[in-house]
Amino acid sequence: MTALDLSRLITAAADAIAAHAEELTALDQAIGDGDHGLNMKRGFDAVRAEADVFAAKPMPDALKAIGTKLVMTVGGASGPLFGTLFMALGKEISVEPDRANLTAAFGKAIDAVAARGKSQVGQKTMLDVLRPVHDALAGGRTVAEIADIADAAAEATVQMKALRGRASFLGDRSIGHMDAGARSTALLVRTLAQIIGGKA
Amino acid sequence: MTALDLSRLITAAADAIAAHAEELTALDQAIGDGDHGLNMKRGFDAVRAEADVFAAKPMPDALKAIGTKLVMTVGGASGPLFGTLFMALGKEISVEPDRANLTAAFGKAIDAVAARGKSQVGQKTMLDVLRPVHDALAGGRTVAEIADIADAAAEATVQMKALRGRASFLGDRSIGHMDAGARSTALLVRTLAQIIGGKA
Amino acid sequence: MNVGIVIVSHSPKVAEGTADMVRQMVGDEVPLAWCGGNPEGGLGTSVGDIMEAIERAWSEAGVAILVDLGGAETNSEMAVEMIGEPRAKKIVVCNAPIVEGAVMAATEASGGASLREVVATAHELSPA
Amino acid sequence: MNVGIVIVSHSPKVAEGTADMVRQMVGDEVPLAWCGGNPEGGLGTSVGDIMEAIERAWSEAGVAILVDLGGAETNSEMAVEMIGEPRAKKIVVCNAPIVEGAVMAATEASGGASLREVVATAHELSPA
Ligand SMILES: Nc1ncnc2c1ncn2[C@@H]1O[C@H](COP(=O)(O)OP(=O)(O)O)[C@@H](O)[C@H]1O
Ligand SMILES: Nc1ncnc2c1ncn2[C@@H]1O[C@H](COP(=O)(O)OP(=O)(O)O)[C@@H](O)[C@H]1O
Ligand SMILES: [Mg+2]
Ligand SMILES: [Mg+2]
Ligand SMILES: [Mg+2]
Ligand SMILES: [Mg+2]
Repeated sequence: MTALDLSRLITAAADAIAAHAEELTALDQAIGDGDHGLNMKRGFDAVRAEADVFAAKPMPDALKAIGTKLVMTVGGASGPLFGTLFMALGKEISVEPDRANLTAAFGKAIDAVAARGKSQVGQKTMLDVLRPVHDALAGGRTVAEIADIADAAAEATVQMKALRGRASFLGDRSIGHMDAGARSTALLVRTLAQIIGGKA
Repeated sequence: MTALDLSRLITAAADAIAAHAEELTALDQAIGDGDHGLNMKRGFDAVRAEADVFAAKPMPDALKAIGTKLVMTVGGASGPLFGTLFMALGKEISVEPDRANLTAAFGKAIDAVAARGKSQVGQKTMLDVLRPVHDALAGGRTVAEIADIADAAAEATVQMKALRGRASFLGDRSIGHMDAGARSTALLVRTLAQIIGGKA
Repeated sequence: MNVGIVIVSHSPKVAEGTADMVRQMVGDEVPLAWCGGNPEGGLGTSVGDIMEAIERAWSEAGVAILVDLGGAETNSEMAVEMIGEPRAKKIVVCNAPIVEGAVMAATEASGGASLREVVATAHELSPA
Repeated sequence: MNVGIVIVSHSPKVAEGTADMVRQMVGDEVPLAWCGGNPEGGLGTSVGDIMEAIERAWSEAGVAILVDLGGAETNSEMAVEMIGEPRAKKIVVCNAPIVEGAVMAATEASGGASLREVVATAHELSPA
């Protein structure tokens, strides 16, 4: 992946988050504190502002630096979680990753997120999108399929009861609403898939 | 007791508290938050400011009104505790109390303080002075003896371990310091004893 | 009508900041009031201020009071007693941490829970 | 040297007011720092601010961090990890209510207790 590609990916991701910030905030308002859109926008805007700096680095270092930037800027629980995802991905990924390496690194990065959040699949969090995406990646699905799988996984959080994060304070009343972090994860997956798919 | 007497008692009590405010605060600083002198002074200054109003009322009403004033002005845990003491005393006392009535009313008022504080003798609080004073009153001791008994009882809190109030946060480290509320109680007892004794 | 929440801290900053956090979670769905500081504005609590805060957050469904340390509890219990019946029996001073208890109690109250349920949710945050 | 205390709330008011209450109990006997608010100053927490607060309250005897809700805990744990060894092993994010935990932990620390004892005192305030 060239520096130009990574810079485009960052910009596209930040644009997608900014365009959906209100939707993410509304989701978080229903069963949380209503700041997820703002938090994610703050973080990804900060990453976009230094897109060229990140893109000039080798892939592992770029991902670690992006993760650190998210950690320092997001301001909500999603900050250390998405930050850990990128930092751990950077630690595991090769300089020129192939699909097998990407899949393995992504799996380890998800484990790191679960450890950071003391959480697991089924608790109505971003993990409920991350894991199915990893499985699809491991199962040889196309990027278009993977984007659809991410959306479906986010949709599937609607019926779950939240057991982590602020939504867990609501107990059964968290059922019937989509998890905000699951939605932002699916959004990022589709954005990256579109660019990578368009290029492939 | 005439209106003049009650007014003199109030003034003397407020003067004694004001004169010892720094000592009381220092005791509270060693094993609490260091505001007991300020709290008591605020309350008794407010009572003194309306001494004539209180003194014009029949004894039961006067005591209830003094208690209410303390409750509204002290600002620390000692406010509702001393306030309850006076309010309950007013509820039980006769318009022209003799020693038997005073003793009985005082006993009930101490029970009310214990209920308010969910506390009992031996926990290093004002109760550790109030109870011995009541026993001395019931046992026919002179006012001079009662004042000495109150001082000794306050002194005896030095070796106790605090189980109520902020000093209880210190556990064993509360041992070796006099309880501030016990000291202020003994101070009030001696002040009242001196005036009543001087008159008798 | 939802149960009301009153926040009573020794520090007005703690009380106001906790109310901000509660509002962020439940918006205007729950009657809410706070007070803090002794009658002079220093650290402490004021029975009069507590009585007024209960007034502002009053709900026929009841009011749950969250307090910090000892004196805040004793003064709040005194305030409830001075308010007297019939309202006193609909007011509970919770045995729960002030910040976490207020957020959890308010979240529970926003769902229309009864006073008993709101108080039970707060109490779950304290050691048995 | 006494164990240091760091207070991390979503609300800067809660954090500052809690620090006021701690200072009233223990004076300057305990290294103390607080932070609150997201990087824009709204309700939330900032990993950078937490790292700086740990720096200010640093003690070779260790540092106990008191936090309010979920994000404050996750961000504090992240901050400790970013500070890294050898200091990280002397920093504990307490499972305790923020206001009550800070006052009790600081009171314990002021008596010269070890980090383990300070943390245990705070943890006693939480349901098992
Ligand atoms: N312990 C956790 N494990 C995994 N994901 C979590 C956890 N806590 C929160 N999340 C995710 O973070 C999202 C909330 O992020 P955000 O609103 O930015 O933070 P906050 O909850 O601090 O306001 C949730 O929708 C959920 O997907
Ligand atoms: N639960 C209680 N029962 C009886 N007395 C108590 C109780 N709590 C505190 N006290 C008394 O109150 C005194 C402290 O009063 P003060 O410093 O004015 O209030 P605060 O502790 O709120 O700062 C203690 O020294 C003790 O005598
Ligand atoms: Mg949120
Ligand atoms: Mg938040
Ligand atoms: Mg005091
Ligand atoms: Mg006090």
